[in-house]
Amino acid sequence: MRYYEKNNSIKGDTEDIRQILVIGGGLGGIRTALDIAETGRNVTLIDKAQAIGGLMTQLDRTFPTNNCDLCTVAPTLSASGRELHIDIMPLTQLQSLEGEAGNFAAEIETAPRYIDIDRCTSCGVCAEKYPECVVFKPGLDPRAPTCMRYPQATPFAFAIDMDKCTDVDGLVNACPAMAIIPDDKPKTTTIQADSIVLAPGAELFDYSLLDNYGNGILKNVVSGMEYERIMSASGPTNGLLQRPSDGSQPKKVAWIQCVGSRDINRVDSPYCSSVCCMYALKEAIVTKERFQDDIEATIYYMDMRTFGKDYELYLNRAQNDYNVKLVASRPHSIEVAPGTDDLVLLYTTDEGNMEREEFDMVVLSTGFKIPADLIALAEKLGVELDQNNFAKTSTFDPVATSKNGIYVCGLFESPKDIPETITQASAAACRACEGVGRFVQQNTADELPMERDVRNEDAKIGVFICDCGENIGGVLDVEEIAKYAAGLPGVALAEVVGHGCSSESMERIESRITSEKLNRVVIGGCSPRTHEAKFQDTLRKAGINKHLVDMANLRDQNTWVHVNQPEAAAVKAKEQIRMSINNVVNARPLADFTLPVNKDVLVVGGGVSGMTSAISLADQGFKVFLLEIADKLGGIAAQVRRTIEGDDATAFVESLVKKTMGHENIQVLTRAVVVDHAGMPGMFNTGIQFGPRMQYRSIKHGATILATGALPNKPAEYLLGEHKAVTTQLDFDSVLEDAPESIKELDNFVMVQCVGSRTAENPNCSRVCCLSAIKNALNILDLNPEARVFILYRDIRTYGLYEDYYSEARKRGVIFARYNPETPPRVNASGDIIEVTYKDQIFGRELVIEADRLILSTGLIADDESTEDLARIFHLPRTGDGYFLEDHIKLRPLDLPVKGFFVAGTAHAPKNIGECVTQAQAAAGRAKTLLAKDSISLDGAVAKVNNNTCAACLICVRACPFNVPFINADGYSEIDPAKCHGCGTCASECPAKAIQLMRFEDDQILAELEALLEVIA
Amino acid sequence: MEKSNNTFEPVVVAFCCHYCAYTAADMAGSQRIAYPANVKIVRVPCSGKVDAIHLMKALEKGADGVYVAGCLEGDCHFNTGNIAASRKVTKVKILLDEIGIGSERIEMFLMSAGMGRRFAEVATEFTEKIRNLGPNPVKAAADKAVG
Amino acid sequence: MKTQSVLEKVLKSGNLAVTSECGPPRGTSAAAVREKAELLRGYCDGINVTDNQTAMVRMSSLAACILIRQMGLHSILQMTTRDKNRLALQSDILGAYAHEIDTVLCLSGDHPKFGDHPMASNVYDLDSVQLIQTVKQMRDDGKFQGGADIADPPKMFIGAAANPFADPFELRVARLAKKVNAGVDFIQTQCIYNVDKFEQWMEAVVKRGLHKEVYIMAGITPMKTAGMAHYMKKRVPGMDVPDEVVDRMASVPKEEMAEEGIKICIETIERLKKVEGVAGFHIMAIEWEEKVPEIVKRAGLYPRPEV
Amino acid sequence: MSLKKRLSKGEFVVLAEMNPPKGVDITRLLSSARLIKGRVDGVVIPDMDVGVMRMSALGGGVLMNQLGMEAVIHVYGRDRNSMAIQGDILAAHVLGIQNLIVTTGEDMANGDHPSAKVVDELDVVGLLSAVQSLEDGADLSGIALEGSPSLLTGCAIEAYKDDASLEKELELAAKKVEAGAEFIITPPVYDLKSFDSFYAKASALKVPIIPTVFLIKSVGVARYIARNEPWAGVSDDLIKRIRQAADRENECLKIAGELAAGLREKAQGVKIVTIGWETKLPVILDYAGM
Amino acid sequence: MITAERKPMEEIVECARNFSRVLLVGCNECVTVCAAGGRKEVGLLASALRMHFMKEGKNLEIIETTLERQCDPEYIDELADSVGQVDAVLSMACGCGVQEIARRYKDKHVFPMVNTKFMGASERQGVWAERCQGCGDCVLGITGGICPIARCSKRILNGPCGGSTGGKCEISPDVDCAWQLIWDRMKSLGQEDRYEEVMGARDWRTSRDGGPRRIIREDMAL
Repeated sequence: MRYYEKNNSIKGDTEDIRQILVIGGGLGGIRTALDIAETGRNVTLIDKAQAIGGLMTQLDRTFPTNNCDLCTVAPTLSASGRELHIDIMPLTQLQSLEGEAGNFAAEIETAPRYIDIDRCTSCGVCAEKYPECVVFKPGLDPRAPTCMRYPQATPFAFAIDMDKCTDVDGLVNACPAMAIIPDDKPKTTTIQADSIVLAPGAELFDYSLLDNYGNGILKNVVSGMEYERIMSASGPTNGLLQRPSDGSQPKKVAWIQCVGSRDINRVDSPYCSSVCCMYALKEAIVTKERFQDDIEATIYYMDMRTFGKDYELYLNRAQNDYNVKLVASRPHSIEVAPGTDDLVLLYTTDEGNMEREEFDMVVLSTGFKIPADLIALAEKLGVELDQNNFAKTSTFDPVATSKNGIYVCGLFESPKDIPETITQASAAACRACEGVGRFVQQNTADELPMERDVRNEDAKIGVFICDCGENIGGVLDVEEIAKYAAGLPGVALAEVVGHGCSSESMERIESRITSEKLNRVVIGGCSPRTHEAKFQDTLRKAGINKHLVDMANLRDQNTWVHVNQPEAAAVKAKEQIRMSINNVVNARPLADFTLPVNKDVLVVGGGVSGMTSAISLADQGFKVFLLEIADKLGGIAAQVRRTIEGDDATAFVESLVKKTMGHENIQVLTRAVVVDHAGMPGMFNTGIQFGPRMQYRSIKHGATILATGALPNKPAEYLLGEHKAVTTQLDFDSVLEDAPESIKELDNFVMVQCVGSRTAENPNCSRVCCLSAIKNALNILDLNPEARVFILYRDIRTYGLYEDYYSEARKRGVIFARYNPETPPRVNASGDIIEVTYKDQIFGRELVIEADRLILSTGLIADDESTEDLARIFHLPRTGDGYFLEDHIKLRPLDLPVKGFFVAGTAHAPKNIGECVTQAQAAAGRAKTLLAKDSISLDGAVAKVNNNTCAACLICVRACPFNVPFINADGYSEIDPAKCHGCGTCASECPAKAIQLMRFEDDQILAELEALLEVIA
Repeated sequence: MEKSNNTFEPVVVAFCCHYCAYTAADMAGSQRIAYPANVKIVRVPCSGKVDAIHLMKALEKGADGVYVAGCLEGDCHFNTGNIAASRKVTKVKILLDEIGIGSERIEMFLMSAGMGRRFAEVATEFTEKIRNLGPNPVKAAADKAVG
Repeated sequence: MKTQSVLEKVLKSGNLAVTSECGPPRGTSAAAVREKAELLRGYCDGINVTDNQTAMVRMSSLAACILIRQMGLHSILQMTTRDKNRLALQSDILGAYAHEIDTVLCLSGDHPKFGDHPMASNVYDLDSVQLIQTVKQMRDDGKFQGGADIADPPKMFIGAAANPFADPFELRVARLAKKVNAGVDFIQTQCIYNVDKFEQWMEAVVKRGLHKEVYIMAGITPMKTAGMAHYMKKRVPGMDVPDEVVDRMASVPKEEMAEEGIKICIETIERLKKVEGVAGFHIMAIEWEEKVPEIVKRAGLYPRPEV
Repeated sequence: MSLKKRLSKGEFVVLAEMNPPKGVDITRLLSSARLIKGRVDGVVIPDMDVGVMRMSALGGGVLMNQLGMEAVIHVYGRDRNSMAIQGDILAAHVLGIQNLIVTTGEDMANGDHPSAKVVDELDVVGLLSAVQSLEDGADLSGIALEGSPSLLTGCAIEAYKDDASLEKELELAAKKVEAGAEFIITPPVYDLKSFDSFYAKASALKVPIIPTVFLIKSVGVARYIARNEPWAGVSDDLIKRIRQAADRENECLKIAGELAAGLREKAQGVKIVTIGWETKLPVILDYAGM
Repeated sequence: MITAERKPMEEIVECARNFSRVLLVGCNECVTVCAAGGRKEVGLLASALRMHFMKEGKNLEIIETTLERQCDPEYIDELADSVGQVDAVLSMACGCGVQEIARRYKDKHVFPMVNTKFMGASERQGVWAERCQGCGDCVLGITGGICPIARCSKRILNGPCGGSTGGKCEISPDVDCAWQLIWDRMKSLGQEDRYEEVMGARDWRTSRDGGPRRIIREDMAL
């Protein structure tokens, strides 16, 4: 990775270099930059902070997996560090922009860091001696425990705030690396960019503006983010839950939702911030998880908006498994209980009762706000903003701003959570690359040092022990482990490296390998699943084969699970280190294989998502095979007539179909069913049967996008299908378009939400139904202003900017009445009329409406049959309710767990047309990153036959699950490394022990056992 | 492991496939679900890679219990490796009975990547089972000979 | 006339021949042999003596044959190729003939697995067809199998078994033809319960004219109980007992079962008498020899012709 | 024994269908054929099936002959005029091909040459008469041949949706038989019971009936057929059976095998169609006990 | 190939009981292919034996090795060093291999670790079936490629006997009737007419009845 703070090397030779500028280094910006870089295009990523990472790096854990964020984000960040096409410019902001799409000139200014980034070793002396001088922002107490924004910061270097520094000389002299530059100056650069992606994020709402919630003066009132910091292991309290006023552990905590969101009375933020319900639930669950019955957690909410994929399950877990209390009310004020630091919430229930309740601590779920500097940035860029200052986009081109060549993703587009940000980031990357030529790929191998041949050397093992902050260091005495390791045979050095995955540590390990001539490395740290590739790169950069490293999983499989038995953990850690050492001593260097990539793409599903992905790929010259099981393209969107924004969905779908059918790079195969599949990323082979005669065809392709969609739900409830006055929102859509006159004749319309969703059979929220209900309600009122429209709901989930439509509907007299799922509305046919009875929460009694039309919000269900079949054929996992399960629900929402497979649209989860378009572009973008390479590198960890001992018995030939081995002309078993999947079944079946699986050779496994058991036996 | 005279701490070796069981073990970690430190994990790409000889060697070297943990049936990342592993475990069980070590010291378990809790449960239950069985007779005899 | 065998004479005369069978004891009692044989005196033209039947050790077939012959009765020597190689088989034939035993039945024998010596080696130097060939060569060419001349060759009337019911059914006639080719003189068939199927077989035999080349004696075994019927149906290889026979046995009270079995027997014989190509009956009343006279009488086969 | 002899003796014949390659690499065709050599009585070679251009059936048929397997090649009038067809039939005979199936050429709209010119000079009955005429020693112009070919010629019944369309197909088939068809290939059979009722009607044609077993490869395909061709006889139970199987692919092969075995009791032969999965034919034959 | 099966552990243990150092030798030919005595089985057996004796407090030292073939003297010679270090040799080869070791190392105890079973073919992975008895005078050409000697329980050359039921042998429904197979095959080859030819009594001298057999190739023998 290169940082351009001092001398921007891009300057000077800018003429020929075409590149893309990404503004904002949060998660969205990082994902965008990575995707662009992976397609072989150059990208400059600027961020105003001193390290990239954005908001997510401050979180304690993320929902719904409750994983530690740092662990999941760190590999992404370091991946960006590894990418040669990315220039990261921290402390940098855009000054002005000239030119147009394809030829922008952006003037950027980098603020002084006052530290030479190349010299800083991040030793922390400056922060220790002159804490006030060191820049550090995140939550509550800016000084503790380290001034890094997070332990694996990229770049891993401090920054100085000279204004706050009184003893500059002292500071300069204190730095052992002599890295302080007291007269550092801002630098201005102009970079040429073909396109620009905006990923600047947003700010969290400043709750001190609210006098009813204590103006920020009440100590025990904190924001959600501050609460995250308190709970975070790397936060100011080292992860101890202490309330700010007295450091005591609270026993009763309340969360108040919609602080700075859905509010036009006190603050001008009418929109919903989309994520607060989930993060409040997460904080409550994590709190309950840690303290169980010692703490009480209550959430005060307006509507519980758990509309994302599987989020409803999370809500259920919070209530059922963790006993989190939910109260449907927005407290109007917080007061201090006299004589204490405790707090009193005052609120009104749905029934109209005034209540008060005391708490030790109150967490305000603050929403997002676009800060003034972003409004200014938009102005500089000439990008239009909406009334809430979010960047304006259109329904069917959701990541394009009003200005050609400038794209947007993440919070700046609208409030959204991490997976949606990632999705938009990939979509924006995809769009931004259009028309920007690829650069000839540099041969990275040339830049790496020659691999040292270590086969004949005696083992010189370097053992590096991570403390991973408290994660490992809190349980194990890492110094002692290192000392122990140092005494083991073959070990040349053993030392503690803090966060081993931080760039500082990686560089240290690299230099130790070179300086000490190490030939094997053991990392005592976290899981090889997530981090092995990183350390393998480090070895390779240090000039030794990447397979000569082994990781002892001291964290996930030791300290995290044996926290209560530190002694046993210590013994086990030593065993783990011994095992790793023995493994790596027996490891041998392996060469990787490269194979050409087939650049064709298979897209399964010809709805909006499938067509959008196909067109996006085809436009860039990839050949696309688009399979559709029906006899024509269109999918479920063909039934939607108009979006909530009023856009003509029918025309959009028709235009897509036309474009798809006419595209020279797209071959559409209708009535097509996938029947078999083999191969690997870059060289898949899928058999399909298609057409009226079910002819068979085998398609070779390098990547696969699944866009098989979902189905409209039609549960047999509320007289649906039995009475002609009862219809679904989807069908009613057509009535509004085709027979508007009929609406004028009718008086009462009743809509029931969550029909067939959020139930035992289909536990998830269908996401789209609240929007369709409000859309249709508004359309009814447009056609017949006299009509009375009732919407019976559980929670209205008009997330993000859709909240406007909800407000409008209320303003225009749509009657919203909440019902309890225990006592759902009842219906009774009475001639042409449906009598709808429901229990009104405000009046506290049952009301009857004589409905001329009963419109059910039935939402979507997974196309269980097709996803099940495809999941079997492609070996993909699914969620409990039948949607495809992505590789990582937060950080890899588009990639499926089988490499080379991507998901788009409602096959992933319910979503509206615009969201489908975004995801489809994103999936296309992800596919492009894979296909950008001309060859794929295959791991050397494959099975190898020893001819001398092979008895040609055929056992491997028969046992291989992939039919790879064969007896060659010489009479020995032969295994094509390009086809071998590396499972090792042949090796373990071979009766002559003639097959070894490289990287997992018998010697290595037996040596591990030896290491574990030698002391015991 | 240090042995005190009155408490027996079994040594359990768990061969875990990378894609499911090893991931489940990591999952148990990130969910902080405790299980006995007696369980030592050896990572293999697929449970099908586990050779009968690995299982035998572990016991010969003194492990008190050994298990192989692979993916759920039908879920194997490599199609059928877990089934192959089950067959091998059965074979070794028979051999162990033949030489009087006892087939119950070795077992096959199936779990998916997401089953952190199941990983911990299996680890705990198997460790308890081995604890009740007492030390591996091979090791016990060797100890006696030395002591 | 090829031999002096009474059986041959009866068959040649065009009369329906009758043979029966007795199993030697699992001990040394000559009296037991004589007792059984005595029951049959006058009711049959030859008494088969089984050779370690069902692979259970019994008194040797040859010895029992001699005992019976000494009673003035005509014994038929059953020989299986399971237990003896060609030397032993040929020498037994010489010995038998020396004791005026002039009829032999060539069999392959049940597999030892079924008997009381499942661990025994089975010889099978020859199979039944090859034994037929061997005996014929001894008789007609006066030569041993090895080629040497025999002084006073044994003039044996050569029989073999046929199972019209075993699989593959289409081969059953062909295999009979094979035995005819090898030189067999008469055939005793497997017990017949499925008369339809037997008739079908016989029809094919007649069609090929084999009944003109070999005398075919239909095998008859009376059933004592329903249990036996059931056992034969399920357990005895190559046995074809139709359901209606089993049901018929089961339909009568226990004490009448024996009589019912004999009735079936007699009805079968009556029916078979009308079948073209049937030259006689081989009545195997296993461990129930005392019933043979009754069956012979009631089937109208008594008295036996003088030849 | 030749196919003709077997059929004339009333013996059950097993046919397998194999498409020639789209290209000249015949490795896969040959290796698939070798797998079932000695296990089938004939290999049916379609001629540019479903309008997809491939190596011609004649070429594929000759390759089968070289392997020592009996070929049955498709002939129809979509792509060739009466001259070309007659010439090919003479060539086929000379090259050792003994069997033909005269079919209806399929619509090219779904193929890979949708704009190719359709000839259709001879229809099925016309073609059958042409074959008959050649066998009798004269071409369609009545000119005597120097040596006449001798071929076993069959025809096919197209898929029918209901009794009415079946009646029509049967009438047509009667004409085909009259014109010289010596056996009849039926549309795919997915259900033995419904085959019985079909067979009851079709046996009136007095020529051997050879039903088609079409390998359903996945539950998706089964569902697809059930949905789009409800008359074909793919039942919910069948779909359920595949879906519940631990190894779905194997279950599909088993189902095809069982169907073939079941048809052994009912018809004069079976034609197994695996389109694309020819390497799995041995497994199907194993399940069929053939 | 020659097939074999490991002997019961009990018997193996008794062979090794009286020794403290043994050589365990596998063979990389037939017994490897039938998974009875290759490198892998050597490793497993060695481990099992060691464990068994350790349990009894005895330390059995085992040298493990596997020869390319145990039925050739040159390969057997390779063992000289290791044989010198041990009290007994445990062979996992077929009977041929065991005898060759015994012949070469006259002063050492040699024990077979496998039971040599038959010459067979693998029907599928893990299943081997007898196909040949090495009778020395092959009749497969006239029996449709199916051997009545190896595959008929009674070795009948003019079968089937009367015990054939549903295509299965009288001894077990799991055993195919060889003559049914022969007949089916003859039929499919159109050779039904040949069935009725009587196959005469055989000359068993070509089989083991003629005493231990040898093949001498004058053109090759040095």
